[in-house]
Formats: sequence, structure tokens, C-alpha cells
Amino acid sequence: MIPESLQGNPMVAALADLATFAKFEFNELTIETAPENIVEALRRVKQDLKFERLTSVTGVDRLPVEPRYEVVYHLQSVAGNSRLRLKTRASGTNPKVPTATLVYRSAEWYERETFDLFGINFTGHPDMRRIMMPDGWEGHPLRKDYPITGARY
Amino acid sequence: MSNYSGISNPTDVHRDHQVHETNGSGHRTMVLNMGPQHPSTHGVLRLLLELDGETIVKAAPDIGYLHTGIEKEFEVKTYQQGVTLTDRIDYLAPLSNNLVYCLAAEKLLGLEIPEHAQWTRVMLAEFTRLNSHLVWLATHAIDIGAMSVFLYCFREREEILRIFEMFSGQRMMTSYFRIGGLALPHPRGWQKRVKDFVDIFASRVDQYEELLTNNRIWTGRTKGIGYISLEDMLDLGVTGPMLRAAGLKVDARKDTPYSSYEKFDFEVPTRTENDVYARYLLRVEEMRQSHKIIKQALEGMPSGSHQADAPGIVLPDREKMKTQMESLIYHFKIVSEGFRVPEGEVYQAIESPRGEVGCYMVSDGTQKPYRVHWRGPSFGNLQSTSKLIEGTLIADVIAALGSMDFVLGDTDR
Amino acid sequence: MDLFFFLLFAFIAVACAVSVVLQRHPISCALSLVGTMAALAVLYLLLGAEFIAMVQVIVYAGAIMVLFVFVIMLLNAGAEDRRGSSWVARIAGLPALAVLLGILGYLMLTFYPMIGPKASLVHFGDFTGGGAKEIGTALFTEYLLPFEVTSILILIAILGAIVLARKEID
Amino acid sequence: MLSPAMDPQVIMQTLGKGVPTTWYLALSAVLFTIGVAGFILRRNIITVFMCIELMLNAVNLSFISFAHEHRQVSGHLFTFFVMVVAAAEAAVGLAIILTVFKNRSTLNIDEIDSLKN
Amino acid sequence: MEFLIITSIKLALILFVFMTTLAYLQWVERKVIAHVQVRMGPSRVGPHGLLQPLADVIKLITKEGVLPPHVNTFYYLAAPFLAVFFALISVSFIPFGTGITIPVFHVGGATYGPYKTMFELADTNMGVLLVLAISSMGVYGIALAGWSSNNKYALMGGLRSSAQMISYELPMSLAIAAPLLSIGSLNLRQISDAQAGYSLGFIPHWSVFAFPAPQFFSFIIFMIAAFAETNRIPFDLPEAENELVAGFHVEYSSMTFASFFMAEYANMVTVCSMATLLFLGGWQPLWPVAYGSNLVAPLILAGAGALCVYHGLNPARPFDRITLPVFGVIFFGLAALMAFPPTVPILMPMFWFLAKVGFLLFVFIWIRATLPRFRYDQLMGFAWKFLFPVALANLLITGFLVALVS
Repeated sequence: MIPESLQGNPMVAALADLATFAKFEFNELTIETAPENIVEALRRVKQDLKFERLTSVTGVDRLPVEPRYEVVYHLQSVAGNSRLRLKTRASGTNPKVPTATLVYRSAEWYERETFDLFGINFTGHPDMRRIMMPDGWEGHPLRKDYPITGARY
Repeated sequence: MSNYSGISNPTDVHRDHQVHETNGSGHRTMVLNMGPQHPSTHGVLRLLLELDGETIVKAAPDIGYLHTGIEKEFEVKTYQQGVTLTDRIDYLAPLSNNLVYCLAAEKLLGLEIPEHAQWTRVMLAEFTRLNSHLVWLATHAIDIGAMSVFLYCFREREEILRIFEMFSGQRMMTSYFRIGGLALPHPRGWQKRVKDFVDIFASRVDQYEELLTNNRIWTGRTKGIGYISLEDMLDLGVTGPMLRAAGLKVDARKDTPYSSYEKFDFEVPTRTENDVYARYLLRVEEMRQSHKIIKQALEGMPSGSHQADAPGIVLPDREKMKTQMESLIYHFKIVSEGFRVPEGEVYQAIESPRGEVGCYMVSDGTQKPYRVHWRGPSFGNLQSTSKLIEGTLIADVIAALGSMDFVLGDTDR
Repeated sequence: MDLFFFLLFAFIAVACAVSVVLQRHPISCALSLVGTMAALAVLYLLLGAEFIAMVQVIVYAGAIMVLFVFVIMLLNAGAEDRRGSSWVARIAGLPALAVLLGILGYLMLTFYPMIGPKASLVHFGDFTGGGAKEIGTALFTEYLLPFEVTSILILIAILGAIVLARKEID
Repeated sequence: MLSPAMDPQVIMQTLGKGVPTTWYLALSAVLFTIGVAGFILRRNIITVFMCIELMLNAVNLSFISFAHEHRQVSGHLFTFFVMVVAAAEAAVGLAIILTVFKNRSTLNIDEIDSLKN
Repeated sequence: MEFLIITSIKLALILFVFMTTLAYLQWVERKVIAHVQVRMGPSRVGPHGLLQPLADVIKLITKEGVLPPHVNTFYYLAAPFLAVFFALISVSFIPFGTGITIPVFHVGGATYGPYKTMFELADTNMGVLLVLAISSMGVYGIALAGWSSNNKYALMGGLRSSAQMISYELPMSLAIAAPLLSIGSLNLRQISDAQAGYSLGFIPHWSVFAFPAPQFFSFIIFMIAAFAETNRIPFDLPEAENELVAGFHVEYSSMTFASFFMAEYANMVTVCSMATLLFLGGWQPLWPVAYGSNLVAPLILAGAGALCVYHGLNPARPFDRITLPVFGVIFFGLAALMAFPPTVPILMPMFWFLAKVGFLLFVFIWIRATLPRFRYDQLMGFAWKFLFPVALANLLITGFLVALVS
């Protein structure tokens, strides 16, 4: 699924065996991998491609589509002055993605936030609990099937 | 008598996940619940501190007290309406947030913004930086006990807010930058207002420095405090002045210039000491650089339209709207249902006063964003709290927290 | 007047001293002890020892006892458990105390009459040799050697305290 | 001993002129005894320490009384030295208490018995 | 009998004046800091906010005194009482002027007087030591407040204050001892009198300038220690509101809360008076009467009056048209009183004493508006590693110089 135009890109090349999809839009490179490969991809990105910083981790809920959730990792290389977006998908029934905290410690809070707002479980995370919402909160507000209004509180 | 060790105070009973007594070492420690209502946590940050005497053994920040669901709200507002939400995220740097949101949407739309609007954006973004840094310096100084600096800084901030009010009609929640340009053309007499400010500001910064920079107590309280290694900072997602105070020259204004920042002559100051004092000096220097940028923007402000030439996206003039049918239709359509944005996803990062603020915008081709993720700099910076303050004294916690310059609205969104 | 002040402050002193022994919480004990010391300072004044009275307040009540209070607060020592008290101390100690008090009283009364024309009286203002000047003169002439020895003792105490406090940190 | 022919009127006259030194000494003895009682009965190491201070104070009172009796300043100096020693003792003693507490987490002297056996 | 009556009158007078002073010291502090910070300060209640202290007092008295359920009630209530008690009692030993003689007067057929009395409540030979002793007891109020509140912040405030006060008492005592070496008295009145006279005709014999050992350094040390003893910035760690929220008085409200402030301001007045008496020559004027030092007071007051009248004529606000001339007249009246020959020997020493105390109080306020706060370990390090050795060295050198000269 990697388009021809991106075959020569060094970042795509480094992740060629893991990537399931890649695109280059709006001057931004996006590479998608399977959930089980994402940690390995991140590790390569950090070590081989010198992306020192994980800028953010977040999710996107594509409700009717299955696998429903996209988990999006934004990375920045200060040395190379470039940015990269990694993506993986998680199914709607039991969304689970391996944690990135072993590679980037900054993923800790971002994954907690994603867990809190989307209900995506990051397996292996040291402290998987809500961060924004109160502890006893039911539901995950950023899911598309979570109502905007209503007597939820 | 209650027992001071462990969490026995009734206020402590909830959310005490991480901090507990470490009786194993034989030391009796005390858990101090700092915040969410504490004068030095600048809002509603809660810190659980485990203390041995006055030394912090373990610190666990607890956030989320100001979570307002802004990201969810973006999804039910049209693109243009979303601008008003961004002000509320980081209420000390509203225009930076306006800017990143507009830039992201404009990237998706492929809009070309006129020079005039771009320069105004730069000028006001730098004013925002000054505004934010002034509040930071004021609160940081009063945290360390220098209370006069607080009022001196607010004196200048007041002037900046007046300038904001002049441009946008609002002091804090300006929403002045809109997708496609600016909300309003420049007000009459803005040059004089800005020039008055520019003329006086440099000497005012000297005043603050005179009170603090060489003050023995100030240096004693700030030098060597709040050290965290550069590797840890990168690993924990810290951005902005904290990184630059560690010697890493990273600034989106230089690295990936946006809104014609490349046309301005300014330096990105860095320091290497990587402590509270270095961050203080760095921010003061940043204020001087912002002053320089504002001066250039004032002197070289190009003339032109304040909005892009994109009839379906920007609101037409009142004049045209009342004379031309087409404009009236556009106006009606934009106001009632917004405009469609092509499908795609972008991540736009700019340099806010606090660090990298990023806007990840996903569009599904409708009038409303499918998903907006806000990468607030405070959220990333706050992750380093534990690392920053463990092993220091309580008084250093105040100094170190102050040097991070976080805004809880930005953290919790 | 003398009698009134003596009785008043003697009562305060004894009451506070009893309170030191009976109070369960160390802070209460410490404050009772401060009360005793303050009352004793007034008695010292009556006895013409004005300098010592001031030193009593400054050093004893104002410094040593503050140190006690500081340590109690620092350790957050709770109220004492009553049942821990040793029965041997109660059975053997209290009679022994009575005997002690008796011996003291006997000795005192053999040397000094309790009351009567022969008794030497304390009247405020009789004895004025307790000023700073007299004490200073005696201290730096007659008692120079003990003074120096105590200063060395203090030095050793400081060192000891520092060593004890330090050891714990390492 | 109480002299048998003690006339109440004489007593009142005497007391009008001043307080017998003996009474001060008696007070001193009472305070000392109370101190000893506390020393024996109390289990809290800090309180025990305070009882020692109480005893020292009692002794100081007798020193001052004797100084008054003999019109000499030496008693004051002894008191002075006692205070100095008490200060030194408090510094070291409290440091020991702190260390003991950090190591044993108790202030009960019955539980601090590692020197037994 | 007459002693009791005179003392009661003096007691009532001093209490009234002192309490008013404490209330207005707060007003002065707010005004001074406001002007340092380019703002107005209290200006709503009464002209120039002059009735603000009254309003504050009424507010504090009528507020509900909250007794938190988790405190140790006895000590919680006793602590502010102790703090105020020890703060106020030391004032009674401070002489603030020479004396006054009430001439013989007749009421009905009886003849009274003449009565001679001094401007202090109690004149003792141990004045210096007494003030020291009482101020050393003052720490109990704060420590107990911190402990009994059963609050972690308060406890830390209490701990900090007890450690801080013990530590700073030492350099303070040493700094006091140095001028006493050359004066040779512990009586505060004698100390002040001993500093009369001028060398070379114009350098006053104050301890700070005195031959053979000018006590300049011990004055500075004393002032630094005084800042620490009164818990003022830069040593206000026990109540550091940015770290410990409010430290030892975080659980207090209403009058119990106000008591601590009263105690703090009373302590400020006491230490400033002590500094004046010990180092700045008490009520001895800055230069000899022969050169017209008696004219200073009337001139200053007349100048203030003239300024008030001038501003009253060119008012910034409509209200000033009335208030400022009234103040001007009051100032002129005071100036006339200061220049009135029979009152000069009584008022002039008081003027000089109060002027010096006022100046030192102004320094306290000024510093508060300027400096940041120390950290706890820096504070202790400063006391033990710097202040204490310097005070000791100063004492040794003074002793040496005094011995050399005598």
C-alpha cells in the first residue's frame, strides 16, 4: 500500500517491512503500521531516524469503520528538523494497543489521556487510569457515540 | 490527635494513588496535598508530595480539574466558530492559539493569506508572548516573594491588553485571527498605541531586571534549582523555553517559519545552565526579542487587505454585502452553515510562549472538523514535574513549578 | 507582699510541675515545664537573683524548651500510652520517693528552722548581689576555670549533636 | 523541728517581714521529688528528659536560696553553670532522641532495650 | 497610691496610643507599599483611607471566628493570646522619652504633687534582658498555633518559626551585647542617656558612631535578626503564603487571626524601639541643640502642613478641598506645639525617638516591598554560617577596643 512516489523516502524505507500504508499530504508524512508493530516502529524511528521527541499521542474515532480507532503518534526530530506521523488502528470491541512508554516516556500521559477520552487500552502501560475525567466517570467522551448533551453528570 | 504520617487528613482521602508512605527505609514521611487550591500551583494543579522533613521524596502531579471538553466541542462547531474555543484553552496566550488553529485550517483549505494580515498576526502573536511572559514573571516573582515585580509586570500587561482591546474589542478572549485572515481591519490610531508601548517597554524590562537579576536572594533561590537533564526533557516531551534554557535551539519560528516569521530579524536566545535562573534570563531575553519583532512589524507593516481573497470562506465587507447579491449569499451561507473543508489531516505546530502548541486537525469534508487534537505545551511540560522537583525542598518546588510556566487551561483543555 | 508572691508563684510552680508528671501529651508537659520555669524565674527575682532570673527565661524557657517543643512537633509524638508504666516503679518507687522527701525535709529542718524568730527571712531587696555586674566579675575572676571548662563542654555538646544528626543522613 | 512554743502572732509578724528561706528550700525539695516521680513513672523519653530538667530547676532554686542566705554570688554562678550544662545536655539529648526515633520509630523507653541481654 | 494612679493613667494612655499605632501601622504599610508599586492603596474609607484601620477592626471583630473541628481546642485558642501577650508586654519596658513633671496643683483644699514620672511603664535595671527574655517567649505563640491547628502547612510553619527564632536570637543577643560593652548598663534609660553628647561638636555619641568601637555592624546584624524575629520578608518563611499558604495561621479567622498580625506589628515596634535605644541614641537629637536641632520638628510639621494646604488649594479630587486643609491645620498646630518653649523639653525627645523608630519601621516596610524571600536552608545557613560568626567577631573586636581604651 505504499505509493510509488514514497518508495525513495528514507523514513518510509526504514519502516518498509512494518508499514501497511503511507501517504504524503500537506507536506506531512504519515506511515501506518499494524498495532503489534507500532512499538518496533517507534523504536526504529527513535533510534535509527533520530526522532527524539514524541510530540503527542491521540486517537481518532472513525465510528462506522472497523477497526474503529486510529491511534496517532506525532514525532519530531529536532536534529533533522522534520516531523512524522505514525498511525495504527484498534478495533471497536476491545481496543488495545501496546504502550509506547518503553520507547518514549512522554507517552505516559498522552496514552492516559487517550485511554480516558477514547477508551483505548494501552497494554503494558505503568499507570493506566483516567487523567482528565473524574475517577468514577462512565464512558469515554471523545467517542463519536458519546452524546454531546444529556444528563450525564 | 491525627497522625501526620500517611494520608489521614480528610482532604487527602481521594485520589491518593501514587504517593504513600515508604516505611521500608525506616523514614517517616509525610504526604502533603498541595493544591488544587494553592496560591503557587497557578490554577488547579494538584501535587501530591511525599516529604521527609522539608525534602520532597516523591511527587505526583494530578491534573484534570479544569477539563472542559474543548476537543469534543470542536466537533460540533463549524470551523470558524472553533476559533473562539481556542482562546479559552490557554487563556494567557489566546492569540497564539488562534493562530495555530487558523494555520491548520488554512493548510487544509490551501488558503493564501495576504502579507498585511500575516504581519499583523506576527505582531500580535509577539504581543501575546509578551503578555504571557509578563504574567509569568509577575507570578514567578511573587511566588519567590518579590511582590513589587508583580505589579510592575501587570502595569505593562495592562497596556498590552488595551492594545488587544483596541484591535479586537476584547481584552483576553480576543478571537482576532480568523480562518482566512483577521476578524477586523486595523483600528484607527493603532500605530501610536503600539509605538508608545514599544518606546517604553525596553526600559521597563530593564526595571524588572534591576530588581531581580543581580539580587542575591533571587539568584540564591533560582540558581541551580529545578535542574533536569536535556535527555530527560526530550524524553518527557518538554518544549519551549525550558528546552532552550538547556541549550537546545529549537523554535518553530525559526525551524519551520509560519506566517512570514522568516521575514523578521530576531534571535532565538539559548542558555546552557538549565536551571530556574537560566529560564528566567531566557524569558527576559525573549521579551526583548519579541519587542524587537514588534518594532519591525510596526515599522514595516505592509498595506493590503486583512483577509484572503476567498469569497466562500471569509465574510464579505458590510459594504459589498449590502450592494452585491452574491456577497449577501456568501455571507448567509458562511454564517448559517459554515464552509466545507477538503478531506485530510494536518498537524500544525507553532511556537507559543510556553512551547510547541500543536493542532492536529482531521477533516472529513464537512463544515465541522471531524477531530481536533490540541497538543498543549503545558501538558507536555508538566509531565516533567516529578523529575524536576523530587529531591528538592518545598520552597524549590515553588520556584521550579514557576519556571515551567504552565497554564492549567492548556493542560486540561 | 513577699509572702503573697512567694505563695502564688510557689503554687504555680508546683501545680505546673505536677502537670508535667500527669499530662499525657508531651506538648502539654513541655508547656507546663515552661510554666514552672517562669514561676521559678519570678522566685529568683524575689531572691535577688535578677540576672539569673533573666537567663532562666532566655535560656531555659526561651531556648531549651523551644528546642523540646520543636523536637516534639518534629517527631509528632502522640499522647503517651498509660499502661506501659512499670509496676516495679510504682510499687518500689513511690514509697522510695516518700522516703526521699522525708530525708530532705529532715535534713533541711535540722539545719534551718522552719519558722520563728531564728529563721532567716527572704525579703525582696535585701540582697542585691545578683546583678549582671557582680555575676560577670565573679565569673571572669574567681570562676574563670569552670567557665572555660563549661565552654569546652558546650563545644563538645555542639559537636556531639551535629555528629548525631549527621549520622542519620548518611 | 517545729518549736513547741510557736505563737501564731509571732509567726504572722515574722511572715510580714519576709518568707523564711526554708520555705524556698522546701519548695525546691517538693519540685525535686515531683521530678523524680515523673522520671520513674513516665515512659515517654521526652517527658522523662523534661523531668530531669525539672529536677535541675529544683536544685537551681536551692542554689539561689543558699546564695541569698549567705549573701554570696557563688550560688548564682552554680546555677549559671547548671543552665549551661542543661543546654548542652538538651542539645545532645534531643539529638539522641531524634536518632533513636528515626531508627526505632518509638519514644517509649521500655521498647528501647537493645542493650538488655 | 499615687504611684498606682499615675501608672494606671500611663497604662491606659500607652495602651490606647499603642493600639492605634498598630492599627495605623498597617495603614502606613499598605500605603507605602502601594506607592512603591505605583498604585493608590487604601483610599475609599475616609479621606486617603484613613479610616481603613477602623473598618478593618470592625470587620475582623464582627467576622465569625471559625473553630475548626480537627484542632486541639485549648492550645488553638491559647496560641494567639500568647502571641499578643508577649508582644505587648515587652512594650512596657521601652522608654520613649525623658520625663514629665506635673507641678503642684490644688483640688478643693487639698494639695497634690509635684509628680515626676518617666515615659515608660516599668523602669528596670534589666530592661534589655527583659525585652530579650519576653521576645524569646514569643515563639511559643507561633509554634503552638502551628502545632495545634493540626494542619500540615501550619505545622511546617510552626516548625520553621521555632527553628528560625532560636537561630536568630543568638546573633541578635551578640549584636546587643556589643554596644552594651561600652555603655555598661542594662537599663534602657541609662543606655539612651549614655549616648548623649557629640564628638568634634557634631558627630553624635550614638552607638553606631561611638568612639572607640562604632557599632555599625552590630546595628546591621541586629536589624537583620530583627527581620527574622518578626517574621518579615525576606525572612517570612513561617507564613510564606506561596509555599505554606499562610503557614501557622492558616486555620485562624476573625480576631484570632488578627491577633497574630497585631503581635507581628507590636514586635516590629518593639525591635525598632530597641534598635533606636541601643544603637541610634534613643531620643538624642542628630545634631546639637546649639545648631538648631530643636527646629527640625516644627519645620517638618510646618512643611507638611504647607504641602497639605497647597494640595488642598489645587485638589486632585473634589474631596481633597476639605480634607487636606484640615490636615494642614492639624500639622500647623503640631508644629506650634513643638515650637512652644514649655513643651519643647518634653516633646523634643519624644519627637526624635519616634522619628527614628518611624524611620526604622519604614525600612521594614520598604524591604518588604522590595526583596524576595529566602529559602529555609538558606535562612538557617545565613544565621549560622554568616551572621553568627560576624556577630561574634564584632563582639570580640568591640571588647578588645573597649579594653584598650579604658
